[in-house]
Amino acid sequence: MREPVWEYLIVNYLFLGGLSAGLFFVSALATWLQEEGRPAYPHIARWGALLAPWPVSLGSFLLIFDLGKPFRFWKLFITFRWQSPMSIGSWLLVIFTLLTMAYLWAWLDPEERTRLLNYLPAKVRQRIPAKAVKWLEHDLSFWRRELAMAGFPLAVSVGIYTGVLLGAVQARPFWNTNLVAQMFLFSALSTGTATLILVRLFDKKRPVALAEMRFLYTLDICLILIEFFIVLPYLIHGKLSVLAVQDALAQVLGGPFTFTFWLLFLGCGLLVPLLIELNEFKPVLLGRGQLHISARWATTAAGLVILGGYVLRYVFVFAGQASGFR
Amino acid sequence: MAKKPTKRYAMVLDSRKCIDCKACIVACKAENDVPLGVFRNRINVEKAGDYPKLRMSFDPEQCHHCENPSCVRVCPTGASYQREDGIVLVKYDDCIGCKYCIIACPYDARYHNPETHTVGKCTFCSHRVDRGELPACVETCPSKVRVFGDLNDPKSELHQLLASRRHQVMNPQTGNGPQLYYLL
Amino acid sequence: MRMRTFAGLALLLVALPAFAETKGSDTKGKFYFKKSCKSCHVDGGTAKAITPLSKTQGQWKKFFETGKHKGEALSPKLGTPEQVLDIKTFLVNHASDSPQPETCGG
Amino acid sequence: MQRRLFMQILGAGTLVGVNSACSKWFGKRSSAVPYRLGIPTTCELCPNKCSVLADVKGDRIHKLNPNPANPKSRGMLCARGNAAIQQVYDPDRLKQPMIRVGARGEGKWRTATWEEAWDFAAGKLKATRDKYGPEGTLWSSTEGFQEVFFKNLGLAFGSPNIQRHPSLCLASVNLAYSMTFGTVPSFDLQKADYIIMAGANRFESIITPDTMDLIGGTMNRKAKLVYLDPRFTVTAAKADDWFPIRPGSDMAFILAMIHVIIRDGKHDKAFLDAFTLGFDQLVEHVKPYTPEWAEGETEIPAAEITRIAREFADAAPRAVFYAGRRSSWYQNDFQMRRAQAILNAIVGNWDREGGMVPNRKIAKGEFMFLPWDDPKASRVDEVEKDFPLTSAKDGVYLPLREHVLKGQPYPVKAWMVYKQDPLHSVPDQGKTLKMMEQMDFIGVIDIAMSDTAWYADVIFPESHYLERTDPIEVMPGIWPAAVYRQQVVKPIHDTKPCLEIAQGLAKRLGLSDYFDYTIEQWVEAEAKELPIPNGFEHMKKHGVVASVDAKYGTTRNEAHRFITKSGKIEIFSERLAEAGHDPLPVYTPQPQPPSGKFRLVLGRKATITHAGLTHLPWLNEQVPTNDLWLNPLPAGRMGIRTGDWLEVASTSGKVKIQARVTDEIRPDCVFMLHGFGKKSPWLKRTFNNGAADAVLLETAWDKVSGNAAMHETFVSIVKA
Repeated sequence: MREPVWEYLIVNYLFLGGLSAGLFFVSALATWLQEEGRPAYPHIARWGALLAPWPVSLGSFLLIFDLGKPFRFWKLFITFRWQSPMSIGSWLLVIFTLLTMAYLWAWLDPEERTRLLNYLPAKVRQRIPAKAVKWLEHDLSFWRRELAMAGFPLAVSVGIYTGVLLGAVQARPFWNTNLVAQMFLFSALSTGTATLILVRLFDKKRPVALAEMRFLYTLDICLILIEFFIVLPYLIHGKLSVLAVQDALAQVLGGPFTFTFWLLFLGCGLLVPLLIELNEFKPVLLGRGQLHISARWATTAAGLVILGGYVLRYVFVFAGQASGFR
Repeated sequence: MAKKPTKRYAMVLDSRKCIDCKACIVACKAENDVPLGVFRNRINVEKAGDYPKLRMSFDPEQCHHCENPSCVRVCPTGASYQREDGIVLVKYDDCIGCKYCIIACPYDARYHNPETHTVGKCTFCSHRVDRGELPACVETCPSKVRVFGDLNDPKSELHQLLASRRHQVMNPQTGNGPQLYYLL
Repeated sequence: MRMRTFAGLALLLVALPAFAETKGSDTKGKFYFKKSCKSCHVDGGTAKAITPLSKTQGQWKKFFETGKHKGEALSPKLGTPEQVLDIKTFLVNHASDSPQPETCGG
Repeated sequence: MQRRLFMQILGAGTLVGVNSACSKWFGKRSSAVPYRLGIPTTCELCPNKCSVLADVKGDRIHKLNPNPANPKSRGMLCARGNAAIQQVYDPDRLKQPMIRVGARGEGKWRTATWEEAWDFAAGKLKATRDKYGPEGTLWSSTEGFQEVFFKNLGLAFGSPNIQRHPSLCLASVNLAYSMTFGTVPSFDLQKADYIIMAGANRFESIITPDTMDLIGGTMNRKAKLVYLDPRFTVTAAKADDWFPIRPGSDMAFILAMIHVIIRDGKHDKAFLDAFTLGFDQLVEHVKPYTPEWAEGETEIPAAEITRIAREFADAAPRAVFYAGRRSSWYQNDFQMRRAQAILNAIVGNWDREGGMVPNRKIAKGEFMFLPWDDPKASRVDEVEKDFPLTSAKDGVYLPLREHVLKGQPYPVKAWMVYKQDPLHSVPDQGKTLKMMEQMDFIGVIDIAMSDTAWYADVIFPESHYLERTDPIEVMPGIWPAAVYRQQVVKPIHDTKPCLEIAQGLAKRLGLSDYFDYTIEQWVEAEAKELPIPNGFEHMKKHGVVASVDAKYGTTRNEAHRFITKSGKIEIFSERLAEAGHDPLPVYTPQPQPPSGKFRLVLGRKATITHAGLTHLPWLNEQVPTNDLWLNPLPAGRMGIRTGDWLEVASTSGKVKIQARVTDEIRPDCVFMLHGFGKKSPWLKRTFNNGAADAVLLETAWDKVSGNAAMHETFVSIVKA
């Protein structure tokens, strides 16, 4: 083979699926963490909930579009094959997407729900029984927390799954390690966090609060550090592994993907945002004051994290397919 | 009551006899209507040395019809399956074209059919085998590199070759249990 | 045109190597040989099988010089005098010591 | 007795069995599509004539499989044979007669009915005959089962100028072995223990059964293979020893081998005494040809030559210096072949297991048709005068072209071409084009729009071999066979077999009396005398009658007369001396390329032999274009890298081609594959793709046989 058969559609899908998982995870975390019985970071939680369903839906659409026979995608759902990560994954995606939708619904205010109803053409709207319309006004805020709790494992699963999809392929030594799944998970969470940083910074109606930024920064710094702790062992481990894996690593250690991997992923995607965020965080760390919020730096860092997440998937999808046993 | 022993189809290849003439490749294309640009079998060429001390060797390869086929394992719809006699096939009607199996094959034996948009692969010419003929590549081979047969039949030429000649499989570390045996 | 044909003919006579028998027609000779001689001279026939290779050029020439086939005159026996000449040409041209390099196909 | 000799092939029972098995299989899927397995016929994609069983699904040929009944094809079908289906279903094949309307080569055609095409061509041929005589027409063809009809039409028309292909092929081999042994033997590679091959790249240019026997022999029996070639071919890769010999010096290597064998007294004295003539002259003749001398010529170390000569003689009689099928390369090719033949003779491998074996034949009948008057004029190539030893019936292609271009000794103004593409098969395309330009009429019979067809005035589309029935062909050999080509499917376009095309012309030329028969009558007459009962039925059912046991030693008795002047194997040839040639092979060094120039060498690949095969999709995707092989040494000097565009020029022409820098060729040679750089847009995969070797090749021929010498061209290379 050696010519890649999974290309940008799959890269995008892996990225978008991860992004949704990240958005949901952070949002759910923000919901779960409480202060005086209320979500500690409601704006983060709400934005996360509003955004989470869309990337994964788009990603799933791309995934179907990438099929040789897109109109046969339903065949995925008449079978369940526990040995096939893709079979597991497609069920997982459906459940996760439905859950994010429900979660989003729960985060909408009743007026917003009614407003949404008004977008429907009059003809359709008139057919909806009044009882159902009335139901829109129910307070669902209680369900937010329940759904967040239920969604944690699903979000983590989706994050991991995108990595497992690749990692479970023993034919591609570049992928065939559990570190890939973990890297994809933490990268997913990190891109979710970064997206929320961006969103909060651009939310002019409810300007971002210091506590929120601190929460997001803390989270992101942790995630990036974890990613480092995964990537470095991945490389060291690979170099110490069997020949096929060593050969596969040549893709990023002196091969076609070296530049992309080191400069764009490790450098721009992890190290630079980490340094920026640490720098912003420095006063807190040194106990000399408050977190410094520079919109420009924060935007840069978040943007780079998202870019890094994308590049990670790009490198893995293409380098992995180019690796093999010969 | 003794159970009728099942067949286990496999292939023995004597690569030293391969002259890279491509007869197997073209015969396969004709027999199986394989579109242009994709192949069910191939001949790997290895070159070494500097003028005038040169070496060149050829290894024909196709689906190894593995004992534990990773392609079958990853298939999300069950389109990829293995027959009782070991032949790994694709049910074209069930294939959604996700290409996961292509990636999952350590021997790069599968391809995406640009005409049907499903995945194609060597079938050991199961339709010929089922009517008692040899796979097209085996039959057509000018230098008779390939011997096809039933591993479980002690009388088969294949069985006897494996019993009497040193041989190896390609990349056994894949864990797939490949069933193309290369004579040494 | 006549001149050209004549020139061609003259050239043919000059050009042909000494050991080829040129007077009759090789093509016709083969035909009449098969028709007249092969009817008897074949495996399982009434006479011994004969091919042009059965004799050398000299032997064939000598045979035709005698003009006799088992005591009978060659001409009415094997055909008209022209046909006998054709047969002779064919046999001499393909005798066992004739230069007849093998060819490829055809 | 006779019966035992001939194989009862497969037996009808097997075929019936297979048929019922398959109907069961296909019955399950779709009973609407009748599936017949195995209509026996004979492949036509190269000269090997392998036996084929055609699978037909409905009315479409699905697959061609090897027919194991023919021992010569050794139960195989190569890539080309498998790809034959694509000739039949080629959307760009010739589908109906066409008459040119634009200028020659402009590509403007009108489709015509057969009557129109025949009338047109016959009119032109008659006009030429009226003006220049029948000798003003040239009839050229490549061998094929129906070539006989084309040839006969030319002869019956009265033209002496029947130009066959051997002088582009192996006329020099045939002549050299004929002049030595009185026949061209086969080489028993199935049993040989020591084989020396010079350039006959047997693993890439497949010859049955030699290729199969050689690979089986070298790999299973560990027979030794010594291979000489300026190029590292697949054969070189499989050989025990490969020497990139200096081009043109093969004869020096052979003479030195003879020298060593005689010096060491390893020749077969008893055989030489009993069967050969002129050994004493040879002893004197080879004295100066020492291995040390040969080292200087061949660049092969003297010690290696000595070793090989000794191993060769020790392995004899199971040792052969293989001649095989190969075109000629240098102007001394005949003499080099003679040296080979003599080398083989002195070790006594004649008619022995593992040696050289005179061919046996299968007897077949002959259809008797009315003979015509012999052509009155002599040949335009003056072969009788200039090449008295060579086969006058085949002619000499390159000298012929020179004569036609000069109009000497008489003008030739009409050209009929059958199954041949002279623009690619004859060196120096520019000259061939000039020859075409001066023709008043060109008619082509072919299955595809070859470059030559592209320049023709009228095109007769021939039915493909799978669409027609051909005469029975006898293939002589150690395992002789007679093969039959029968129609597998009806012609899918408005095409006709050569016989019918010839008959249509004959009718209009007033020659119908000579073609008053059908192909069935012809085949029946041939089948009648096959050594098998119900020959015709047998052929229809099995396609082959063959002898499966080899027979050795039939000519090794004192009474045997070799078909030579002396009746002996002629080491010394009086006939050669009489014709003014060296009676024993004398070595003259061949010119080497001046600095800055390279020798263009040719060769084949298993998927490409004839120029017409390169555009078949399945073969083309294996080798999509050609490039120029160049050794890294000169390439480095000239700053050329793989993929660079080069302008390659000889005195004949100039081409643009991409470079392939590779160790697999001598630094003083360059190589390119045949069959690319086509001018005919109908061959869309090779049209303007790559370069044509025929453009570069210069006009040179072997002095004795007149065979085109293909390796005499030096080219210069610059980056384009």
